[in-house]
Amino acid sequence: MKTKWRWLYTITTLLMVMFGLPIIAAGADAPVIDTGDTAFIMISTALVMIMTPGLALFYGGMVRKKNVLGTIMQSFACMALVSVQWVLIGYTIGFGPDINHLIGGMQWMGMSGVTGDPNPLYSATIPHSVFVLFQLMFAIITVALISGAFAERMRFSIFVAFVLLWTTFVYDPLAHWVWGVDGWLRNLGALDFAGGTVVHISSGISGLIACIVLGRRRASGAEPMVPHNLPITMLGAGLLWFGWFGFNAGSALGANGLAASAFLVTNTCAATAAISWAAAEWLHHGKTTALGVASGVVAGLVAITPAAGFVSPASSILMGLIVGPLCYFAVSKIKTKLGYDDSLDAFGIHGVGGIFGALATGVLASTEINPAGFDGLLFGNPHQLLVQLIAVAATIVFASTVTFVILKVLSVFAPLRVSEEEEETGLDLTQHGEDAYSYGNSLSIVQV
Amino acid sequence: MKTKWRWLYTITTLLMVMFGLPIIAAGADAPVIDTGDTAFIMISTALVMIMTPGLALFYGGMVRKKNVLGTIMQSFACMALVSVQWVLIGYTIGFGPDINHLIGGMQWMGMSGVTGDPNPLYSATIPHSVFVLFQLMFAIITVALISGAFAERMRFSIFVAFVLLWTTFVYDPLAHWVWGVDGWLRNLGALDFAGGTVVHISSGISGLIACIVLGRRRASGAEPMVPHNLPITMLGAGLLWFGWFGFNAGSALGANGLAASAFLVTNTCAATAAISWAAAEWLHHGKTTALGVASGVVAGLVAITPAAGFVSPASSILMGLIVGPLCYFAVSKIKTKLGYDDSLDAFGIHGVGGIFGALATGVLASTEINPAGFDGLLFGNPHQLLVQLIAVAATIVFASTVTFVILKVLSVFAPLRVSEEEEETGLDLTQHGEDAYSYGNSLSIVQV
Amino acid sequence: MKTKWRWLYTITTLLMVMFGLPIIAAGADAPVIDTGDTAFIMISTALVMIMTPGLALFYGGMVRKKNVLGTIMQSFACMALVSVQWVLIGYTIGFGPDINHLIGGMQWMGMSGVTGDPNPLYSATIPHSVFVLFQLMFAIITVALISGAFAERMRFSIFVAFVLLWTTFVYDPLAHWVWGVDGWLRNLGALDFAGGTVVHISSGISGLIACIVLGRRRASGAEPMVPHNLPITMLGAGLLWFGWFGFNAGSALGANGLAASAFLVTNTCAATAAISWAAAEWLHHGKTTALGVASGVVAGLVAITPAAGFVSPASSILMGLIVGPLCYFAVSKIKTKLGYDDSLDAFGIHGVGGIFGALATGVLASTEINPAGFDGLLFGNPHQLLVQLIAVAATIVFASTVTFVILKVLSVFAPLRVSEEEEETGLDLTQHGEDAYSYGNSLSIVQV
Amino acid sequence: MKKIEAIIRPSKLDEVKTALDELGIRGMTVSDVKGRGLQETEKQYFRGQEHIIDLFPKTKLEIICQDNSAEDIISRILSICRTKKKGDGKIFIYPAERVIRISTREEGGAAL
Amino acid sequence: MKKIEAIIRPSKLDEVKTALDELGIRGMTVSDVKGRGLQETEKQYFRGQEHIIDLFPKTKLEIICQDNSAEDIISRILSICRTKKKGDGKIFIYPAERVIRISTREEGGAAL
Amino acid sequence: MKKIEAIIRPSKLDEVKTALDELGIRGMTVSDVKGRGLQETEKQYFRGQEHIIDLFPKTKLEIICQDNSAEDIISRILSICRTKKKGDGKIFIYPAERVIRISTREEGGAAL
Ligand SMILES: Nc1ncnc2c1ncn2[C@@H]1O[C@H](COP(=O)(O)OP(=O)(O)O)[C@@H](O)[C@H]1O
Ligand SMILES: Nc1ncnc2c1ncn2[C@@H]1O[C@H](COP(=O)(O)OP(=O)(O)O)[C@@H](O)[C@H]1O
Ligand SMILES: Nc1ncnc2c1ncn2[C@@H]1O[C@H](COP(=O)(O)OP(=O)(O)O)[C@@H](O)[C@H]1O
Repeated sequence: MKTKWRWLYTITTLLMVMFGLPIIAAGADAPVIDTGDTAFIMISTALVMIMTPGLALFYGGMVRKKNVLGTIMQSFACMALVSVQWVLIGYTIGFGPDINHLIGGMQWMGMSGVTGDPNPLYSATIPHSVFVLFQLMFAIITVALISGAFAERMRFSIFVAFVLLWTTFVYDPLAHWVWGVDGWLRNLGALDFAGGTVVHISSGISGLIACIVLGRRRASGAEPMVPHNLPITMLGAGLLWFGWFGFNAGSALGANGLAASAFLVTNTCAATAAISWAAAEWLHHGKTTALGVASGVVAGLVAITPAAGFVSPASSILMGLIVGPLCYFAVSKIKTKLGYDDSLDAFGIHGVGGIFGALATGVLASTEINPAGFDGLLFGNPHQLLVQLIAVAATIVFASTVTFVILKVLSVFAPLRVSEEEEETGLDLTQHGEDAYSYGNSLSIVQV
Repeated sequence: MKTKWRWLYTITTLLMVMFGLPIIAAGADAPVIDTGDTAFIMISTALVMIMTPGLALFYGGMVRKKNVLGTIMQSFACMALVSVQWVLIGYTIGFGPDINHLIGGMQWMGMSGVTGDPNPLYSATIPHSVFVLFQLMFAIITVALISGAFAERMRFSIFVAFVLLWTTFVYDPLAHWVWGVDGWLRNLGALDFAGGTVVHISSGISGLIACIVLGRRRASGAEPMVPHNLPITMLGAGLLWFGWFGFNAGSALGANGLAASAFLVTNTCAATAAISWAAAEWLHHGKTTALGVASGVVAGLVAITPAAGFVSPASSILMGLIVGPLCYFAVSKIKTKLGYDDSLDAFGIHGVGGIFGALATGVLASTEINPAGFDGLLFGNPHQLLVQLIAVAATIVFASTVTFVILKVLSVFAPLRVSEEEEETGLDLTQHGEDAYSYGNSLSIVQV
Repeated sequence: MKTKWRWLYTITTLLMVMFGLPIIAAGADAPVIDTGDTAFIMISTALVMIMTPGLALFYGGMVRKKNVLGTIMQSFACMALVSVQWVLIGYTIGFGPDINHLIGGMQWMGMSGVTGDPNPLYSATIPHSVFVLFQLMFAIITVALISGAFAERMRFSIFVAFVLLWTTFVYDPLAHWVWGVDGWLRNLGALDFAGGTVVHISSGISGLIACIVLGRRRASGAEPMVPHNLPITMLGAGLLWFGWFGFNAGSALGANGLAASAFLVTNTCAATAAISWAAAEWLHHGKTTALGVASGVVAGLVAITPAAGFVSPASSILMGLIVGPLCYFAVSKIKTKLGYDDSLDAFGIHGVGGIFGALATGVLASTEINPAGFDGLLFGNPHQLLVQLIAVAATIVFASTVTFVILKVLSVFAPLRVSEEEEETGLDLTQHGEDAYSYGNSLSIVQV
Repeated sequence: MKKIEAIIRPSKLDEVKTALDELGIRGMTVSDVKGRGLQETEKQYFRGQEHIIDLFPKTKLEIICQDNSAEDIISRILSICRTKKKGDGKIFIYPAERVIRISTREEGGAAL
Repeated sequence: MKKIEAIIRPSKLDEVKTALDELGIRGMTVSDVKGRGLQETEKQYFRGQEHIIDLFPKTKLEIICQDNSAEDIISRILSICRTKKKGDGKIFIYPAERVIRISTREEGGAAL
Repeated sequence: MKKIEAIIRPSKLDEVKTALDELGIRGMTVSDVKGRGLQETEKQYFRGQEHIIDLFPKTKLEIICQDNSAEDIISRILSICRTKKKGDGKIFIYPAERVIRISTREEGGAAL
């Protein structure tokens, strides 16, 4: 049967070539894997994966010595827990067949039906399982980002429960709204290239809620809470920058001009924001700090995330120039003023930078860069800014409400925070029975 | 001449297109490089390469401060030594034309005849030299893994000799048995996707033998031997996880659905094993440790290595659930019970996890995942488990015997261990004349 | 219009296939992106990018504790500053339409005209913007390398100015000379596969000039200047080695046999040089150090850089054998003898190794490896060595002169060095208002 | 003159510094030590091996002062560092014979 | 009261702790120091530059005790730490005037 | 016997070691401490939050010596460490009662 009609296919193909039609269109019902695209997205997946250990170092270096393992553990726990949750239900909630524009159906539960063939709904040239993996890495880092807000005080068992609930009830639905076929924000035309709303606003705002619900860290006297190891924070920032190329360029889902464009603006915005943050510090107190440059890099990467596939290099410079001082202002002034204890500035950088990026996308997006996108305000389409505003608002309302509910429910079962004494001793010892460093000549412990 | 007949080739090609035959088949005698596959394997090679520095950190963080450089040096020495040995003779011993199903011939000695064209025996779509490089990185990390077993006590000169002998007389033949064309275990039908036997069982069991031959570390009194820097151990675990994607997915030797499948089960098994190890600890003593999660990740990655291209996501979850507690039991109970001093648990994790993985492959392999493989016990083919058992047993017997002989021979020429005094002072100073850290205000040394 | 003539194009294409002509040639006016090549170069770009954070650690671990952030900041500042400079003017100065064989024109200023389509002048199968990004990463690390020469004493504001001036007036023109279409050294036939002259000689020699102009570090008494954290130096070396695969193999600008060849010799030369450096140390004072192995790796990578696409594995072994002892001699003997204070041996390794590599390329290059190159002295073409000598000499003269002028000009506006007191306190505190580590129980600071 | 040596909880250092500032006592030397007394041990685990911590991180404060200011200093330290739980620390007093300020070569009370 | 200050090899700390436990002496303060005496230097190399180590890592043990328990403590430390090789360390004894337990304000013998 | 305790700038340690070597004084114990006196504070910034450093890194040198060598040692230290700027440090002298060399059980002058 098959061979009998093969000639017809072949002739059609040849005719199509002759008439200059793209062959891929004809093959839409049987999409073919492109090895270059597949190589690119698999490696991009690995790059996004290494961002979470990078985040672990970035955050881990910023806390006090006694909490470094507790902080790193939160990132690793996200990697372990979300990897399993995603395969079981997370992916299908996010990307399964749409239900009411709100959530995906259970078709791909437990990876059933996910094969090495492409799923042309999302990516016609790479295996479906590669798409699953690529998206998984986004789910992991999103919930890991939140942990910066309540660093140095949450009980580990609560954290585990929080991660599972949050990724299921906040991340997965949000991913569906924005990226899922027939998700309502996608249908509305909201632009979010690589996760400004889904990843950064959602984690930033949830962090804010969580740090308010948990309350400030306790400090006897004026005990300062200063980074204990900035070199590993800098390394973490380097790994984040590195992995973010996979995050943003990979979001083109192919090794093409769009990916290249996203790559270019990602790097440019990160660099510009590092400079503009450092400049803001310098104007404020006369020094440019290493932590400031690292923070500026991250702020720039956050801001460009939703915009990466839609804006020009010039726009990315503009965004970088604004987001650096903006986030610096948020973490150095607003936080102190309002008095919440967003320990490592998950909200101040990811929340604020993410909101800015999502709105800036509504202004600076250009169909010249990406014909599949929309023009922004600057290119004559004020409507897009409105759409972005709606997406931002929806994300804020949804994420903060559900986060609040999750924490309140959890607090019924057990205290969210470690005790005062445990906080003084540190998470490493009290939550994990470990000491991060043993640099001394004289050891403090004896084997039993 | 060439041009004269070119038209024939062209017409044939066109005809073949017309008859729907895959061109690649026709070109079997002159295989064509696929840039996507090549890109994927070259980058995977880089990913596998970074695993060894990752291992250096993973191990380095676990030893006492005075031995950290000595430990890191062992991994770097493997990178330097095996890279040269491989190019000269290692590769051709492993993958050269078969001699008696036991060893490869000398055809590719010194890379003679290895070019940028594919070698269709192993990989028809990538340059032969890429295959050489990819396999090299496996050879490097395998011998580096062993160093965890006898950490903190081997003389560096002995280590150098050991590496060269072991990689030549254990690794290279084993690679031939399992992966070489006409290798006896390959002919037998043993499944080892990315190195369960060749890499993990061989290194684990050799480590066990070595640590017994060398004897326990000396400790005056109850001096505890605790990790001196767990954050770098966690970073090392992150880099291992990252690089393992190249290790396992890259073993598909192309950017295709099989690679994607291997990638997915690799990540899932690592994550599940992290959870199951942590759960085992928690049941045992009530805490989940960072080192435990990192160890679980590695155990999961080890277990899935032989199985990666053959099992489903569900199977990988099952494997992860088992291997975590299994290895935890090995390192926390069996080791203490039997009294060998496998310092960093090279055997407890790579040996035990590798054996489990190889056998589990015989149970859970499925031709639905990979038609080029075989079904396992669970899919109606008990024979496969027997084959896997033979492969495991052969590896154990061969690796342990040769390791024992190598060490005994070496001990004729020089002591294997550092002296008691050197052990107290530490490897860094006595073997390498260096101090890893100089954190104090007051320096201890004077320039001469 | 366009569609009207489409049939002609299609027929021509078909005819060409029939006549066996390579389509790519015909399509020169509309070159097609190869996804495999594009994937490879985008990821290679990321690999080269991570080299600079790697360098930050490599250098950062070698300085004293009080200067580690200052040192890391210099690398991060290069990433931020050069990223923006490149997009604005750097790229077009280097690769824009030739002006007098000396410099590129302003055509691509601010990325105008740089799109996702290939620029066949440099790379016909990848988006132009990918080429821009790949080259950017080279520009970043080159100027970052220099910072090793004057580590621990330059004022940060001067450093910022120096970076901007040096990259614009030294790097960008040099890149044009050697790699730009119609650059005079390129026209002359100078071989520099991945940057022996442009990257290593230029940075090494500029470092030498800079450290002489700035003068020695001040040390009260015999205060030794020893590495404060060698494990992060080793990690840095690992990341450099890892990223260098992107650097050298990526310079083939495609995922092909040439890239594979470059990859192979890169790894082999790095490994051999590590061994030969360690052997030199061992002969000299009886120990092989971790820092020595790391330094040997870097020396080997430097030496092979210009040669990577032109020499055989055997040649790379020879180069590695020589460059290790050569650079060891430079850093341990010549430096002490001549008395300049090249703090971290930017000249001793990159300058000396780069000069050696560039000349060795003139001896060992072979058209059998790369038909697009030339034969070297050993293969009967002594002329090539002369050309390489000219390239080396031109780079030395140009880079050292302009570096000298830049520093002298800057010193008119402000002192280049920190004050004696600041040097004693350290760069971290005086230049950046930060302390890298806070490991103690008792904190030294109070929040205001 | 006296040397007052107080072994305290690290978290109390800041408050003690402030309190002594109020007394006009600025000079002090601080170091990280580990110690044990009645404080109870805690456990650590490495790959299932149990260890007990029997030296706890403490901060050592050394203040050399005139005989007559000793009592004030001691009572300040006591009032701040006393949580009444084990592990609060100890204060030791030793005789001191001489003190010299290096920058000025001043001795005795003038050097404090 | 006396202050016993012993500078010992770090590797001996564990045994000393156990031995003193047996004497019923639990309170002690431990710190990392570097020191030199007769112990011979070792060499370090950084990129071919030779350095000599002339301060060795040591552990300082401070025990404040009643006059009459001093002798016991000293002889225990001596018997454990003495390997007869250079670098074994030193024991210094100083007078102490007062000791206060912060948690209870107890003084003197009761505070030990 | 005396115990000389000098709190000096870390950068002066090398010179002091050499100078004491010349005096034939080799035995010493060195440790890292932090301290404050008249030295002025510096500022640190973390994400815009200003902190002041009010404990500075110092090196503590402890030398136990015979009464009659004390003066020499002190004057050497003074002459090297004195830059006349705040932060030069202090020297404290305490009485010491006994000293024992562990390796030989020698006591007193023979043990130094
Ligand atoms: N006899 C002693 N000699 C020296 N230091 C001591 C002594 N007793 C206690 N310390 C120090 O005082 C610290 C606080 O002691 P702590 O645990 O509170 O016990 P206590 O309850 O006896 O005061 C200890 O950690 C130790 O550093
Ligand atoms: N005179 C001294 N004053 C202070 N500390 C000393 C003195 N002599 C020795 N020490 C300390 O005792 C430690 C052990 O000394 P050691 O090297 O064993 O020399 P010795 O053989 O003289 O005892 C030294 O490292 C140093 O910390
Ligand atoms: N009264 C004191 N008791 C203990 N240590 C002191 C005292 N005064 C000063 N120091 C120590 O001496 C160091 C040097 O003091 P410094 O800042 O030079 O002040 P001064 O100018 O008073 O000498 C301080 O950092 C501190 O460690």
